[in-house]
Amino acid sequence: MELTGLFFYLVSILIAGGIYSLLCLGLNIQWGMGGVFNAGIAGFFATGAYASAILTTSTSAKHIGGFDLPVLAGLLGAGIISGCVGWAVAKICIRLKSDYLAMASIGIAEILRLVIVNESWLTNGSLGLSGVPRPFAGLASGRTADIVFLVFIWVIVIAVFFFSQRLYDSPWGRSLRAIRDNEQSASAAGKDVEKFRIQTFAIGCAIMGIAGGLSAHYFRFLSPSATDPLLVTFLVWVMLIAGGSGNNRGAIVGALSIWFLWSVTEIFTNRLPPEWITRSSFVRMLLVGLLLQYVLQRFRAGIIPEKAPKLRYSEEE
Amino acid sequence: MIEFINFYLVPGFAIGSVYALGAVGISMIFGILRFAHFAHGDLMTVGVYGVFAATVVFPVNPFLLVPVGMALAIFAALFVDKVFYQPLRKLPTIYTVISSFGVALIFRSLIQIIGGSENRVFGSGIRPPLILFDTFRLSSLHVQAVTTTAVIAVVLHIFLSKSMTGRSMRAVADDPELAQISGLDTEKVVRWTWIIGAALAAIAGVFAGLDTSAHPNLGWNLLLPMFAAAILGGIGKPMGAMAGGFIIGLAEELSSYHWIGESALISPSYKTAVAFVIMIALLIFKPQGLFKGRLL
Amino acid sequence: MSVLLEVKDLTAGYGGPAVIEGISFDVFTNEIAVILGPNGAGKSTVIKTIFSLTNVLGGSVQLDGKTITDQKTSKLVTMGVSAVPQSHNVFPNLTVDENLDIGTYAAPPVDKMATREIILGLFPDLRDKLKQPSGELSGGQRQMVAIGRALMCEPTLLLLDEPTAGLSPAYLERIFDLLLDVRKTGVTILMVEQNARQALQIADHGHVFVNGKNFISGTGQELLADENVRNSFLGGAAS
Amino acid sequence: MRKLTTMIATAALLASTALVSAADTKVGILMDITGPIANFIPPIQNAANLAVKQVNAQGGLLDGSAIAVYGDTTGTSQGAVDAAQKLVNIENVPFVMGALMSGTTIAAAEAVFIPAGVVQLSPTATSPAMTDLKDNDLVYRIVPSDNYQGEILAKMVLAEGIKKVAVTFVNNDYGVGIGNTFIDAYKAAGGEVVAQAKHEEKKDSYRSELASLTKGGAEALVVVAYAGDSGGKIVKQAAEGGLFSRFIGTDGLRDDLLIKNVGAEILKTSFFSSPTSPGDNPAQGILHKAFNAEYGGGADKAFVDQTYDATFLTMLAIEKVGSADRSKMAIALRDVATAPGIKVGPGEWKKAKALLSEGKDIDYDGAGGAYEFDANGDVSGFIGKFVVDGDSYKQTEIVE
Repeated sequence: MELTGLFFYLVSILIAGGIYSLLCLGLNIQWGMGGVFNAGIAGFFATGAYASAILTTSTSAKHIGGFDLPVLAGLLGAGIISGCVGWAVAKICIRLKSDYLAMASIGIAEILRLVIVNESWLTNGSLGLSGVPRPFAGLASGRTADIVFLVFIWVIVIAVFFFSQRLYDSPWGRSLRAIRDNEQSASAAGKDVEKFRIQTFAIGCAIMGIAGGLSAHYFRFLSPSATDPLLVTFLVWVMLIAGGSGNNRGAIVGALSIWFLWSVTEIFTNRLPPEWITRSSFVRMLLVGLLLQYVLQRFRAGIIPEKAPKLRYSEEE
Repeated sequence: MIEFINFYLVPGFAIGSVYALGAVGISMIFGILRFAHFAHGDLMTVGVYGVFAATVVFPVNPFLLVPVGMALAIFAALFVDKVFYQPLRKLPTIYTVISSFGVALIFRSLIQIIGGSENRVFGSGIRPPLILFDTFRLSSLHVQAVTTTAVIAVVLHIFLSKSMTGRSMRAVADDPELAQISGLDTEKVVRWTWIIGAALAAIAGVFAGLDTSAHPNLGWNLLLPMFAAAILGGIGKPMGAMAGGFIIGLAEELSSYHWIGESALISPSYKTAVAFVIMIALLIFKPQGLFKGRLL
Repeated sequence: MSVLLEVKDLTAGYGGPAVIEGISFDVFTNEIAVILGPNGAGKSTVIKTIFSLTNVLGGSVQLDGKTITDQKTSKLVTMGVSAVPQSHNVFPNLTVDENLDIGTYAAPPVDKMATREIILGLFPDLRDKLKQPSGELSGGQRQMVAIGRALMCEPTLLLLDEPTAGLSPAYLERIFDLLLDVRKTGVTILMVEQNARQALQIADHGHVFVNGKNFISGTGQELLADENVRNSFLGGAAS
Repeated sequence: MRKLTTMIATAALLASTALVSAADTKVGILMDITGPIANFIPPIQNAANLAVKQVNAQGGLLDGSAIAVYGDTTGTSQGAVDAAQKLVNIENVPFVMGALMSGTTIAAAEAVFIPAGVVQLSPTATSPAMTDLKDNDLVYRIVPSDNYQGEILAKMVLAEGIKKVAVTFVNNDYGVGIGNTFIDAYKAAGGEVVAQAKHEEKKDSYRSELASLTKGGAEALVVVAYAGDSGGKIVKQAAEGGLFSRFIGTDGLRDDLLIKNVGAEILKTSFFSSPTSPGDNPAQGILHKAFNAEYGGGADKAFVDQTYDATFLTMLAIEKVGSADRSKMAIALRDVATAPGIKVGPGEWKKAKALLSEGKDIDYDGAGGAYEFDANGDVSGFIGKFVVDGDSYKQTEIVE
């Protein structure tokens, strides 16, 4: 294990961790601040990834677009398109109670996935889009390009982080938390609960879309196998819960630490004795499953719990 | 018409019976323990592999060994409930939902570590269909699946409406707080929920495994349509979930029938989407499900 | 008269700060006792605490001389305590008959059919609705099902949380009359009520709480006559 | 917990140093072990392990043993990139064999291997997109692109005198690639595709798809899918329903599992295309014999030949370079795989090692073909025609 290798591994963990941090920040706006249960994260992630990839690749005979736009425009487009999809979904589903909303959003994510796989005029179907550009590709080549991309990602993460912080403390954020903690009294206080929840959902989805776009630029190639839909949704939830929902710093810390654990388990399972070589990947999945139970039972309040006192209401009369 | 019955309607009922049996457990767990059990599909797989392991030891008709699979699934369900779900019961449901997702990973990886990840077939060769009146071609397995499901539905209905445990289960699904105030033994109800849910999941898994082949992703791949079925039938309504399962199964198959003109109404690639569109439409317009389940 | 239930210095809450502090009162065998107070006084909390549904922070509750503060709710049912919550007090998808049946599971009565007959005698309205899901009944009928369910295990103490909430005045009278009938069968009743005047008319004792603390206790007649109580809770002078 | 973690970590690292002595060389193997194609993996993993085992039994790699280090892509691009990063940066492998699915292969190449300058050799990735990668001559594969097998299959079907077919293909890169090429080539050569349907993987019933495929009176059904998933189910359900009696498949379907599943009787008139080696190639027989002796069967599973060959080639290239120097691997791979040179085949590590140490040029001809790389790192290869023979397959013809 040489040091430069270790360094570049760390870079890759931080890149993936940065993408997950964005997803977590998006989910934190929806769940941590607004109490909206989104279980279709992967759908909005994929929408953003395809939006950005289609906008920034060069023309192709096989699918729509190839607009050859700069990466930033692609990411902006990813945010807008995912946000709009999120808004439309919220418009239809937001009245549902939490668990039903979760089910509906899983269904919508699955429908989005099927559209991506089947509508090859739009997405080139299962063959995927290749040649997705990286931002500032001219600055560095080879592995050092990853460092440029790392900086690029974290600039965005930090920008979104400050945006979320502002949002959290703004009157809008305060109203949102009031709704989260007690919908009835908030609506009695004259808040348009539904409108607030739709806005939260759309903003969260837009951020998830940007995360998706970034992943497309990182892989440079996008196909329906970019992520396992249920797995990515689940991972992001674990990250937010582990980090401390309702807290933006917690969302980032949770994303980084869970992704780190997820990734390094393989290094350990690869050290199993040779008889286990064909099973080491399953041992890893087992380990991840058990580790998760441990996190849930021991870190249930999150590594960094929400600091601002919740707007408590008396449970009585 | 004959084509419609042979290739759309009957397969729809057959896959529907798999969904139906799986959805009963999901619906009851959702109703009584109040969380979406993501490990339910993998519980099915556990049952299938139990049967499979038994066929290696006792080479008889796999149907005779289904109780082994049921027992294994029940044991697995009770074990994970005790160790993983119970400590989280007082927390918001999202914790248990995530935990169940982790349990799904645990089940699947254990199956792969112990049983390997290859496809396994229960029996070789194709099963010639039963041909009735020279026109209806029915797979005997499908007939078995649908009749077994029907029998289970009747037995389950009697159990839920007549027995003390069954009524307690429905009571807890209806209103857990009131059930507690009425002094019902909620832990016993929870236990029975797992027992019934896991046993039916194992049976469903065996039908799915016999129809095609058994592999570690078998149950996981069936999970989403089963959720749709459970929601369709109304949360906490086992009989509703049964009906929901058949509706989803039929909708998936019938949506690609050439109702209008020559080509399929909806491309078969969108089969799964059909199930979800139905589910979402129902959630919006009739959130208690078709059979007045509990609103969460 | 012997004391059936003795509440002493009871302090309890829901995990946060205490909602009731140092509450004390006695309930005598075979009486109707009523708990009164303004909104937020902790009335329901008292009932819930007796029934072990809250966190007890201090003090004790004794039933027939035995401390029950640390017993589980399901155990209390077998000890002869039954409760009817204010709302959500029936299983809406279960039929009336099934609802009544549920009442017998925790503490089976000696003769189930006989008890059922007695209860249907008390609530004749329910007799021809037995096969109907109780969610389809009117509010008053639901209240009867709820009380009936609670009586099916032949309790010695019946706890009622605002049994008349949301009912029309006509039904309110009927429920109160029914409670008097229930008492005749030998059941002690402790209830929370908003309709203070009517409640005190049928109550043997009343206990008024304010801000989670004892305010005043006395017989129904004493409280009806008390000036403080009249001004604060009975809407001025007695008519 | 912290204590426990530290202990596990230390134990694991100790174990790793115990296993890998300084002279040993790690061989990176990237596979989609968990995830959607998990059920195809065991024989493929066995094939890779067999190659490593044979190398170690016959003198080892360089001055020590070869150690297979697996990365699991979890069947997703994201997992592939993560696993590839670990192979390149933590395990420090000189060369990577894999991945299997085109999506994971391309993502790992684009995001990791090409920037890091590590050569990658995929045994199975068939996507045409790989041909056009700007890969600095780092990405290779030993299966022909989808386009090739699709075109050959079209010729084969017409040569059988079949003029009207129905086509169904699985909706992933494999199915869509071959399926579309087949349809275009078949139509261009005068055949008629009377019905076609793309289908989703992992469903339990394909009867409705099949019902729509029967329209138009096709003489045979062309199935481009895997025997272990939708392909096997489609053949079985079509046979059970009496919808088709003749099936034409690709290498994904040509699997013993299919025969086990539906029985040889049904497949009497069926034939299959699969990448193969030219002429009367004994290499395949040798490999299959060794494989079945080691694992008790399964040599005929899809992609066993290619995976074994790719792993063997990987180690030949490392041996040729004489060290773990990543920058020389590409040239070495071309050297050992392509003619001219003294022929070596599966299992002949000792011979190859001796020749290389003498500085001779070698040319590996594997069980799955001769592997002559073109400028893009693709092979043209040969496609064989297979029919069912007992509970296995028999090659009857080779089409170039």
